[in-house]
Amino acid sequence: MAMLAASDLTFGYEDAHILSDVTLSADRGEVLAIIGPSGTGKTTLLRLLSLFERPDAGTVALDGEDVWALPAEERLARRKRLGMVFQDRSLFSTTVGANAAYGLTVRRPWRDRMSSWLRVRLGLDETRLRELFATLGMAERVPPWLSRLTVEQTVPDAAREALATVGMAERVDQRASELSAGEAQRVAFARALAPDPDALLLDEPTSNLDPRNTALIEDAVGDARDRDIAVVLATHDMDQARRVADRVAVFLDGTVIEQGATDRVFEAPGDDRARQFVEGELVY
Amino acid sequence: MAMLAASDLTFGYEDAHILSDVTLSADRGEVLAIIGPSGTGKTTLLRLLSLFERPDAGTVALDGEDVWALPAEERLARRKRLGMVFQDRSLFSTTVGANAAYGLTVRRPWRDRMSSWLRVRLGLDETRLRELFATLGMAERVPPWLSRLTVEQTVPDAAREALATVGMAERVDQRASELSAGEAQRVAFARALAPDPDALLLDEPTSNLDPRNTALIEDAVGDARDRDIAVVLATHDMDQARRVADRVAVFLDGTVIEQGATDRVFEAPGDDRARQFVEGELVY
Amino acid sequence: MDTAVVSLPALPLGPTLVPLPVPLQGLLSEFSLPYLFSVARVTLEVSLTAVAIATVLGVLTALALGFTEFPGKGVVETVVNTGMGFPSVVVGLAVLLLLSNSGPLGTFELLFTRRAMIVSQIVLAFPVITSVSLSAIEGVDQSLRDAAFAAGGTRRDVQLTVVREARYGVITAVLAGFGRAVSEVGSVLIVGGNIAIINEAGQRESLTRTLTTAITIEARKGQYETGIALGVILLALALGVNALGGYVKQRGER
Amino acid sequence: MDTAVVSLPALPLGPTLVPLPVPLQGLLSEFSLPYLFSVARVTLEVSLTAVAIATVLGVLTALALGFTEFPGKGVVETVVNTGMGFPSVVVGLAVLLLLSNSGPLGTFELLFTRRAMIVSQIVLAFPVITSVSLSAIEGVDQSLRDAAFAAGGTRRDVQLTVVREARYGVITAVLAGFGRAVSEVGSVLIVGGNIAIINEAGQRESLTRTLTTAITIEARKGQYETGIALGVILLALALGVNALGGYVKQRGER
Amino acid sequence: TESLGANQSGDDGNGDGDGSDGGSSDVGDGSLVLATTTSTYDTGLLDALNPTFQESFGIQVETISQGTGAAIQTARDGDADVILVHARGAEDEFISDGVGLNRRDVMFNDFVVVGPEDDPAGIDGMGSATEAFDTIASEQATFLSRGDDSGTNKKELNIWEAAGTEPSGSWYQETGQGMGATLNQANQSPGYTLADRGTYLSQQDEIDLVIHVQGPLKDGPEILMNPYGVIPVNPAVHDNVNYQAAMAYVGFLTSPGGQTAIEEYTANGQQLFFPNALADGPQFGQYVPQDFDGSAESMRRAQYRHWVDTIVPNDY
Ligand SMILES: Nc1ncnc2c1ncn2[C@@H]1O[C@H](COP(=O)(O)OP(=O)(O)OP(=O)(O)O)[C@@H](O)[C@H]1O
Ligand SMILES: Nc1ncnc2c1ncn2[C@@H]1O[C@H](COP(=O)(O)OP(=O)(O)OP(=O)(O)O)[C@@H](O)[C@H]1O
Ligand SMILES: [Mg+2]
Ligand SMILES: [Mg+2]
Repeated sequence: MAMLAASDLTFGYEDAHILSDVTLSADRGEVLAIIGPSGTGKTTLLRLLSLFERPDAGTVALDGEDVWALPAEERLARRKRLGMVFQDRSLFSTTVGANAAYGLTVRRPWRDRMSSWLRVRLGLDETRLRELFATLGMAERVPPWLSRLTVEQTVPDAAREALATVGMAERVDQRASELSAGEAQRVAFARALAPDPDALLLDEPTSNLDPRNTALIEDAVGDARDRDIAVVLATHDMDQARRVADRVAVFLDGTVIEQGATDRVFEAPGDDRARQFVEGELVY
Repeated sequence: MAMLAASDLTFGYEDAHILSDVTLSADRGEVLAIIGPSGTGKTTLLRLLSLFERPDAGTVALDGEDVWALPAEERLARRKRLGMVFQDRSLFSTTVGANAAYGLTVRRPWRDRMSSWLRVRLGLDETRLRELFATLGMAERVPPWLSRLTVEQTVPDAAREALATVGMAERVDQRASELSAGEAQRVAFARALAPDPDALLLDEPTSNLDPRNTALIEDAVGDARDRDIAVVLATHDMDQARRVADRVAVFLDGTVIEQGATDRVFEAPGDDRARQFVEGELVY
Repeated sequence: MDTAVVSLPALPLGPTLVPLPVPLQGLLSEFSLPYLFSVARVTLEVSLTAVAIATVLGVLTALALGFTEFPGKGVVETVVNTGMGFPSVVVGLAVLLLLSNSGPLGTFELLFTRRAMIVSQIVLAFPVITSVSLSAIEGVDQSLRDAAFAAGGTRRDVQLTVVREARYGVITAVLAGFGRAVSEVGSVLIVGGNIAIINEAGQRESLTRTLTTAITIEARKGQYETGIALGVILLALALGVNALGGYVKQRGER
Repeated sequence: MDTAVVSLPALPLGPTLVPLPVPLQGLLSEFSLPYLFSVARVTLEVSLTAVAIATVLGVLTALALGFTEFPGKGVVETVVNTGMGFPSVVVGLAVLLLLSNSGPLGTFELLFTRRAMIVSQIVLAFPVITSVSLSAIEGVDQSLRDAAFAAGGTRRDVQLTVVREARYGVITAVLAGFGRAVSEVGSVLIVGGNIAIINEAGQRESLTRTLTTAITIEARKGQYETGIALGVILLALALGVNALGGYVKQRGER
Repeated sequence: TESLGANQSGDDGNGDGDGSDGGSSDVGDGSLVLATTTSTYDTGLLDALNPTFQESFGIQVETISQGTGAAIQTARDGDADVILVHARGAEDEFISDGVGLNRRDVMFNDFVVVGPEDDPAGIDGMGSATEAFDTIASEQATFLSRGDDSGTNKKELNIWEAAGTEPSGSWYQETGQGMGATLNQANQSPGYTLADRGTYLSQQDEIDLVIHVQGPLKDGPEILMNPYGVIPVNPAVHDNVNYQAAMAYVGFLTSPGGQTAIEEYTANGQQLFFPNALADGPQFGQYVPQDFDGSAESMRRAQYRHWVDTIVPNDY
């Protein structure tokens, strides 16, 4: 059963109809590329797949479960298994490390988070607190949860690893607002990757990257596929789609005009407009 | 003499040194492409060329004049001859039309702008005002500037034309915040193009565009060159550089490691790291 | 059945709900309609004028602060923020000492006039409008300032654009300043003198009496209900002004 | 040379500059230091407690409003904005009617206590904190909310992140609320009663007297300079609180 | 010996004569700024009096009701033309400083000791205010003091002094507010307080306090008397004041018409103020300091003796 599946999705904003009858799916260990001209609805589709918007009609299913039929908390639990990278990188105004760690942080229980926040803010850790209790003559009354304090780091290992994957390991302490566009894009990718999601939704993740950094990201996508993650990749770069995608869906005017194995779509597209598009001729 | 010229530019932020000894120039009717890995200082260079930042050392010259040696008003006058498109599109939260017209608006004298603002806000135009004066029995006291009122449109023709160039003519009245990434990028391009500048500074203007829309922009760049505009184009797309640039400068770690005619740089780069970069092998 | 009828008046809500019309009756017997109008007119005239002037000054100051970096900036911001806690009585006293006949500006004979009230309300509204506008202006993305600058905008154009982008916050600032001005009583009491006269027609008419100072008279007399009724009228006026602000805000969204 | 010496005292600035030390002397003779401290302590205790509570309520309300769209939202926002113009005297009267012996909450004997003052200051600070926070929260880019949501954040996480991003504005909101609370006099006078006692040590001590209400006494007495001197002390306290706010703001920048 | 009269203030800048500056020569011009205490304004008395004055003189009266201290300060600063207050000590100082002149008695009423109906200290019906205060202090019953240096507050402190008690403890609470607010507060607390009869009567409907010790109007002790005076501001000190209008106002208040209007003014069905500007016998002096004690002699002789006592050096 497909990890991520959309069937007969229809969606529009107040005064604009965007998507009609979109049916597609991505399985675990599969990369699905979404290609199509600018403004055709790729981003909108990814927003629907990552449960930002509720479809006007049709279903979004994770592992076969219609998510919008689930109660809210269930849906939240499902949503935590997804990772999404936006086209406009949108980093939080904090450090690179905290950005990369964000997804991990919000997945932790509140008590943990608060204790860790306090620890970082007040500069407290186990040793210090034990000393404090000892000074107060209450060494034996140290609460049991104290030992958990030191386990944590300001930036967890998983976040550091994700940053290393995109070549930004050295920049953990830099402010995110000081990054170049390409650097920010890589951090945003690391942020989605760090919690090790079951599915990755990538909206043109290499749009601001040079060939070498593009290759880094593409390698990471390949690794993700090998770790049995389902990847949906919206891209305007035909070559990239060819390189990394197992299957391709071609969008035009908010609907899928062609869908299939990558080679087939590029070599022998069934739809004429799809052929025009992949050959770069389509005029609209 | 070169329209835009940087010589021995050195620049850094408080705690980070970014550019060292950058010397390059773009002539009227010439497209200079800046290529280089992510975070190497391309955007920073464009900010210096468009007079956002003052160099720590070295000069930025327009038509041979060192701009930072000029008094502030003179510099402003020079700056109005430049058009810049940012990597992060940054549209104003208003309509597409008003965004495209922005550069034209700020180039108009204040009296004009205010009368036009009033006219649009209050729904006044010449006919209406003439009627009003007539009703008040002061038909002959109509001020002479009244006839100028009707000449203006909410969105001037130049802005509409620029929008048409990038295929966004139909969207003048849409709110900019509702655009897709690629659409916004095209509007930002139109905004820079509309005032018909002497030089265009483009920071990865097609990063979010599919091949067909990329071609639209590249054609517009070609047209600009034919109209004797100097174009500086930062791009991570080697093919794009090959397609549109007359000359190419390769950046690495904030300095120019290779510079010359496009063919020469791509076919026979003098610098080894430049060769590695254009062939997509450079590891950093 | 009988018990039910009997128990109804014992509802705890009864006594709190019933008195409402009484103060309004009292209000209308004590405050003739023309008098009430004159008090409301003075209130609006003083507060709106003060806020208009404070808005111009405050937004310009906020822009000046938001567009420059200098070593003591944090200190200046703290001082402006502190100004939001300027007690109105003190402002009143300071303005009084300035405008009094024995003060440096005594020759202008401004004490106990609406102009004096406007001056002190400007002093009160200015820091609020400046602080809140400044935080709105600082909230506008640097990239938008850059875009305005890149499009050939002068410093003034960039500032105008930033204010446009921050309009929601700037309007909130103006409304907060208006709230501060229209609700305060300490300074207008002192520098305005809370004067009402009996005019030619034998009608009482406000010269420098605002709704808030009229309320304090009632409070002083123990006429709490009348005071609250006047307060409701004041809030109705304020609601009108705020609705206008909300409308502007909404139109601005376009 | 002689003429120059003679003309100096005639400088118009002379009389305004000279009196400054005099009221301070008067202040210290009239206000014993322990008394002054007790008044300052009551001022800070009441205002800081009220602002702390109003901040929690206000920011939560702002988040609730900033994160939902519903038909009457504009109306609710207008009402909250109007609340910034709530005259403190009216708030005082309303709280008085509630807490008075004959009022619905009379049994709690809260009238003329610091708790009552805190209640009325909460009412005053709440709309200011809500409005200004709301405008800061609305100013946070939608894309950042989306990013927090996309990273698996619950509604609460997203709200927390938005408050973090809007911290500059939220702190301004809190400082504006503090300014409103610490500077107001109308309501604390009515519900607190401005009570000072002579304690066993024969020292005057504040029970419900704040700096602002102490200032009004001076104003009533015509002791304008002493009033202004007390105002300066109040501003010094407010400056301290604001400097703390500025520090938090700055640390938050990291 | 103390120096008398307005001429002792060394105002050398005002040599050009008093009150004769162009604008104020016509009584019918402009307006009159009256600074007064809250008790005259909040009782509604002035609203009843002033229209008649306006009608006959064509002068608009702008009334500023403040505390007595602030009213006198306003006049001292030259921001008011005339004051109507009740604090003899401060009034005398105002006059001896040369800022006010031509004081006239206008009316009087008295102070009363009010408190909760159940009278926890048990002072009801006492004929002596000092005794009542003493009892309150020893019972530690809540007492609310104005604590604002107003006429009422000064009177209260006099009584404590006369009673030989220095009040302290949490039962003795200073409100620092006006009479109306203090009465309300005493009503809520509940507690005792000293009030002027006028304010008490006008507020009687809103509060549950009752009079426990009457003032001299109802056979109470003399210490509780409360006289009001009107004083114009000296135009030689503040040349901007409208002296003509101020004097016209003094004349109006002390005229038979004005006095009758005061007499006829009632609140809650009771007379609040008793006019005393007109005497049955001849009245030659206009200003008599409060410590003047000549009630038994004829006014003219008494005054002459007072002058001799105070002006002529002892060793003459
Ligand atoms: N305000 C700042 N303070 C410190 N460092 C900064 C600041 N702004 C940018 N930088 C750093 O300067 C370097 C160059 O940035 P720049 O944006 O010029 O790169 P770029 O070549 O445009 O990269 P990209 O291709 O990713 O857009 C980056 O490493 C970035 O982190
Ligand atoms: N809030 C909105 N209200 C109305 N229309 C919207 C809104 N958001 C997006 N649209 C429109 O929906 C269409 C699809 O947008 P979307 O962002 O999905 O395109 P896209 O395929 O991702 O394009 P690109 O390649 O340029 O990113 C666009 O034409 C856009 O103008
Ligand atoms: Mg998109
Ligand atoms: Mg860049």
